[in-house]
Amino acid sequence: MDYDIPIKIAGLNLRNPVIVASGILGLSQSIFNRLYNLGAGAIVSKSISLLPRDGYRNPTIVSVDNMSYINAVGLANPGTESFSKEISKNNGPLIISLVGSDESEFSVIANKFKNLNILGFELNLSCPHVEKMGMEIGDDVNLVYDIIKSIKRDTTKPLFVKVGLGKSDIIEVAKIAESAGADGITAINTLRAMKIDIETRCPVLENKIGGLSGRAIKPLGVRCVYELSKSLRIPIIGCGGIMTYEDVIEYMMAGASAIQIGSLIGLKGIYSIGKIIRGLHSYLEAADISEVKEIIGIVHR
Amino acid sequence: MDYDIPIKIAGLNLRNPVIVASGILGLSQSIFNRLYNLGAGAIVSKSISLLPRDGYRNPTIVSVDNMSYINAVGLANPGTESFSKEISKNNGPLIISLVGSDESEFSVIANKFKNLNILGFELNLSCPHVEKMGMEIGDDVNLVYDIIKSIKRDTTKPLFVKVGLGKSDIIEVAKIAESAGADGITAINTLRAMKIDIETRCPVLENKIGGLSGRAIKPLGVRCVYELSKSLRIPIIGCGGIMTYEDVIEYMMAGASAIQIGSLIGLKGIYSIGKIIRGLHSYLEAADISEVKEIIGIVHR
Amino acid sequence: MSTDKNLIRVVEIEDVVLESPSVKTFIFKDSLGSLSKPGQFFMVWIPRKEELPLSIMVSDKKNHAAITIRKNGYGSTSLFNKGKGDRIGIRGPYGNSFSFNKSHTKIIFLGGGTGLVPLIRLLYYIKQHQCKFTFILGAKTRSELFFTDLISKWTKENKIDLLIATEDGSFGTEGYPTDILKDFLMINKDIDIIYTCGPEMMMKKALDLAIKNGIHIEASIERYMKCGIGICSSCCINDKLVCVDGTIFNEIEIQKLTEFGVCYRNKSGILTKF
Amino acid sequence: MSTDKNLIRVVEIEDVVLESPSVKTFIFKDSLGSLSKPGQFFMVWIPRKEELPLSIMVSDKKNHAAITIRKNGYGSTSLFNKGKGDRIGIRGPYGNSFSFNKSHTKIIFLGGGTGLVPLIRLLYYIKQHQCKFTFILGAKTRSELFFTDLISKWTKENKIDLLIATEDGSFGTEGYPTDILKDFLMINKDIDIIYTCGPEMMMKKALDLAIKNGIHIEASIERYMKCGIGICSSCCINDKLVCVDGTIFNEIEIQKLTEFGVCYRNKSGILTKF
Ligand SMILES: Cc1cc2nc3c(=O)[nH]c(=O)nc-3n(C[C@H](O)[C@H](O)[C@H](O)COP(=O)(O)OP(=O)(O)OC[C@H]3O[C@@H](n4cnc5c(N)ncnc54)[C@H](O)[C@@H]3O)c2cc1C
Ligand SMILES: Cc1cc2nc3c(=O)[nH]c(=O)nc-3n(C[C@H](O)[C@H](O)[C@H](O)COP(=O)(O)OP(=O)(O)OC[C@H]3O[C@@H](n4cnc5c(N)ncnc54)[C@H](O)[C@@H]3O)c2cc1C
Ligand SMILES: Cc1cc2nc3c(=O)[nH]c(=O)nc-3n(C[C@H](O)[C@H](O)[C@H](O)COP(=O)(O)O)c2cc1C
Ligand SMILES: Cc1cc2nc3c(=O)[nH]c(=O)nc-3n(C[C@H](O)[C@H](O)[C@H](O)COP(=O)(O)O)c2cc1C
Ligand code: FES
Ligand code: FES
Repeated sequence: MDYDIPIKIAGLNLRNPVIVASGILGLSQSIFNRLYNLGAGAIVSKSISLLPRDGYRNPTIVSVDNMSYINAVGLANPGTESFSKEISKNNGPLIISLVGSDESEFSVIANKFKNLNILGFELNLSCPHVEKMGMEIGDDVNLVYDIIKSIKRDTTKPLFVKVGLGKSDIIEVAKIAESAGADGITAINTLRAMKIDIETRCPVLENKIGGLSGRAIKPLGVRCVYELSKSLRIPIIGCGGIMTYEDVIEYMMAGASAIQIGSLIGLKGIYSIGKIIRGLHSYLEAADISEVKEIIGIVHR
Repeated sequence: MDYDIPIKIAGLNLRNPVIVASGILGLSQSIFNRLYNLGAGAIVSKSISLLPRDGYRNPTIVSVDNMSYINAVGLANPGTESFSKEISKNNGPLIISLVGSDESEFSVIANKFKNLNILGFELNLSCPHVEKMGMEIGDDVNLVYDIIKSIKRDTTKPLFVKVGLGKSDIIEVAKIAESAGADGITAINTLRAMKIDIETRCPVLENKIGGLSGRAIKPLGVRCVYELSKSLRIPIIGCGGIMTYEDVIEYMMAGASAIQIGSLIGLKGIYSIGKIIRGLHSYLEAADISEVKEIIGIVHR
Repeated sequence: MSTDKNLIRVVEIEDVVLESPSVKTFIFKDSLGSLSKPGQFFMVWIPRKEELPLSIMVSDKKNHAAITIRKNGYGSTSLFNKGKGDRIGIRGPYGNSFSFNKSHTKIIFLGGGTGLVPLIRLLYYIKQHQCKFTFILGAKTRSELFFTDLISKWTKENKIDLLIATEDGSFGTEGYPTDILKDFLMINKDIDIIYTCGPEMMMKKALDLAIKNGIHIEASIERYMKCGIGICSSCCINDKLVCVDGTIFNEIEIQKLTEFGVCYRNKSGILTKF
Repeated sequence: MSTDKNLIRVVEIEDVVLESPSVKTFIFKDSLGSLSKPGQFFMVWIPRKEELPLSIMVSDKKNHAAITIRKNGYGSTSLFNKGKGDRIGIRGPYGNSFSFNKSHTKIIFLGGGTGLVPLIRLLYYIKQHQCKFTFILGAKTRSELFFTDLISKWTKENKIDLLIATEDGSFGTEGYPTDILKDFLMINKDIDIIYTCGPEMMMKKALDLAIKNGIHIEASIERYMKCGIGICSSCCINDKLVCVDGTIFNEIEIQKLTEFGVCYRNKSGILTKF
């Protein structure tokens, strides 16, 4: 199995459209290599901030029924300095996810990474559980514009902007991102959610509120990709609740050029990456589709 | 079984906190009577517009896995004239849900209903799939303010405002509603979502996009109620994905004074209303809670 | 494969039978449907067009189910125009079913149009019992008759009388099937039960006759359906939801339904006179 | 009740055993945990405080499980302070387990501190086999020794030698348990396998000794854990996820783990030297 379902997105050639989402096994070069060997078309790192972050105290990740999770990891990450060392010898298809609170911070981070052997960047505008980072920035469209402009000044590598369902209009934010020079949009991130344990009468997550991922959000992700692909010219990476190759097809038919998987890996393990790619392969063969791009956005036609 | 778990909300005395949500069996007086006889603490009618609406063509309601639905009924309803006749002899705990596109429309509708024997009104600001109604209004905070003000001028009956997760900040909208005189907030409505059938390569709903309800949205609803109850003084009716009495408790602990059920009725039938009330009853007894209000918002303490 | 009957299953039409110029039966593989009880229905999705409630027809093939559609408006015509190899979606089976009491030995079926479908399925299931079956069937005119060959085939092996009324008299008795029923009940005093499905006015007349003659009756009621699962109330008749409480009601139940034969709810939910 | 082991189950502590001034065992009802294999762990939620990975201890009660906690920082102390009737949440069992090969007859357990927990569970499961078991156990000082009574009880019925080292010599041999291991291996040449859990430096020494002596070894590795289900990578060692690929690794696997005994990832994910 060579995992070959070649796609082209934002100028990048990926061997297949299945990308490991940010925050999922996203901290270690050895793990990146393993993910690649198991089939991943590309891998997005954990969102990296300027300085290291310990994140929140446990519980940080809680299962809710129906193959879904609520997490409030709190963007724990080794920070730019340490992580740039971690991946200094990278030669796999790695995308670095960036998180920060203002233009200058992003500039420092981007500059640190831009000369490494990586595919490009993903800007995390949509982490729903960390104040002054992620979502709160994503809700300020002027700031979004400036940050993207500045990152694009610093690097020629493709920049994906990851949007979510927060307090603002996802389509408006994505359009701003496009106009500021983003090369692609990743949609969607997790949604602010909560679980209370009624026996002990308290929220389960230490941070109380976290982000909902997994099966539960798939119909929301598909809808966002559908609507975004109507309004944008840049390509879209679909994300949210993908558990099977059928889900991949659904996202692609809605308009996604590639997809990301997250919760699936917690539910079905690391080998589910290869499984989903093999499933995709068989499907395309059976349906006599020679290039996956034939089905991208097919429901719009 | 007398279904008695008395609560007081926005000046209303309900025999129990389990309310049938808008759009769920919400069209017929005979059905309202049946729902009442089966235990419902109150019943919200289908959202009524000034003129009758046929709604969208089928499919209008589609099951997605995990006890969830996506619907785009298109606010089909008999209109104000016809519906006011339908309920002219009502003497059950009925709340009329209102939908419209501007102040004057709401005024006509409210005036038509205000002298009937009903508990009050729920303003639907959050229907996610009908243009120029529901959500689109909910996203315009000035309009929200004016509409509520005008309805409150027309009637002294309690007015609940139903909010959802759309393009704007749910907390901001709810605060505006409170400041305009709303007596309570219902949260949440369905979320814009989509399902594509990959075999026939087309969206399943005739309207393509609909609203996600059911199990999938429970962690979102609980979070909204939790956050809203932190920012508001008026009571909150929790709604979204309630399937068991444990879910009712979870919403109440998050801050809901009462709750609404919707999808549950599709999944488990009309007798699930009584079941959930009996479950609640046993729980309160076992936990030695004499008044349900003891647990409302307990996680905030 | 999922076994949640509420998730749409896309099936491929394997066979098409042209029952009359405007009526077709489609056969497709579906195990859930093949096990459905007589009187149950599917919600049938015609991709990009409509979703319609349709009674489940009989299929001889193992693990197969069938539906019979009469070409009428937008949705039914879209479906009618489908052919072998085309794909449609189905969910269900939904609704309750006709009951069969083994002590009943004299049984009447009364149907018209596509209302025949659930009756045919019922007959198929109970025909081997030692009963006397009378099948009364109505149509506007001869060319709109269908299923008569099917029933005739079965009459050879079982005790089935087939009586036909056409409004224009082009076949069988001139008039309505309820005229036949009325006459039949005058002569045959020991009928146990009438099963009926078809135009509501026909069923209403049958109900009156049944009550007058002290005969049980079960009628399958049709209302506008959206969800099929008892959540939208578009199908309500008085305090009953036809999709889950019905579609089949007996004489005791129907007598409480003051809207039966009088009014129905239109698409917007307005109570409308027939 | 749900059987998804990943959903937190709130349980009530039924019994508490004070193993040492700073170590307690809690026993509670939990069927999933009672069936766990030796070496597996729970994620244990201390409401409003923390969630910690804890090895599953032995409980004699049917359908019950147990955990043993050493009071240390915030989370462990919060748990330590719980008592009978208090409620905690658990999910799991997670991780792989020690393997037991019936052809192995000479077996060493090497543990220290709460690393003893999975070894005790393993011993409990295999003690009735006709093997010679040697249990080497280390602690800082006499008062920090625990589980010795438990093991001693078993030595009466089974062939178990219990060897103890304390760093200050207040009980047993003075020094580290690995010192005992080293001496033991000089005399006993036919050991089949060493099972070990405890401080990584201890396990590293044991690994070196095992390799030198051509003995199999299985070690339970500890890393910072958040999810316990292989999604967050906080527990990674080289390209392995301790929570799902481990916690138990054999000599072949460990030898590829260049980070073993050298460095670990701290809470932020920075690779840090021991
Ligand atoms: C339980 C049940 C079983 C049925 N079984 C059959 C069957 O086996 N064969 C068959 O041909 N027809 C059957 N019908 C009728 C069928 O569902 C359609 O109503 C009919 O085919 C007309 O469709 P249309 O697209 O031509 O309607 P349109 O031209 O769109 O409308 C004409 C009329 O059809 C009815 N109708 C349309 N959509 C629906 C709907 N979703 N639910 C109920 N009525 C609707 C309404 O009365 C409407 O006024 C059944 C109906 C019900 C409720
Ligand atoms: C698989 C496994 C099984 C374990 N079994 C036991 C056991 O049976 N009994 C027992 O007492 N301890 C056990 N531990 C250790 C336990 O999880 C805690 O690390 C320990 O109790 C210290 O907690 P604390 O609250 O005092 O830590 P803190 O004071 O908060 O931190 C001290 C150190 O504890 C460690 N630690 C804290 N949280 C975690 C975490 N979530 N995951 C891993 N390490 C952490 C870190 O090294 C940290 O630097 C086990 C650990 C693992 C990984
Ligand atoms: C434990 C966990 C950690 C995550 N961390 C990040 C992160 O650091 N940055 C980010 O952009 N998204 C993060 N996400 C969101 C995922 O990348 C993804 O958008 C989301 O989980 C939806 O996809 P899924 O339903 O396939 O899991 C995280 C998700 C999970 C479950
Ligand atoms: C078929 C259907 C129709 C609905 N119609 C309305 C409506 O007219 N007005 C409204 O405010 N909410 C409507 N809703 C939303 C519900 O009232 C409720 O907010 C939502 O379904 C979430 O609750 P649930 O998860 O318990 O179903 C509808 C929901 C469904 C499933
Ligand atoms: S069709 Fe919706 S309730 Fe019957
Ligand atoms: S603890 Fe998260 S991957 Fe192991």
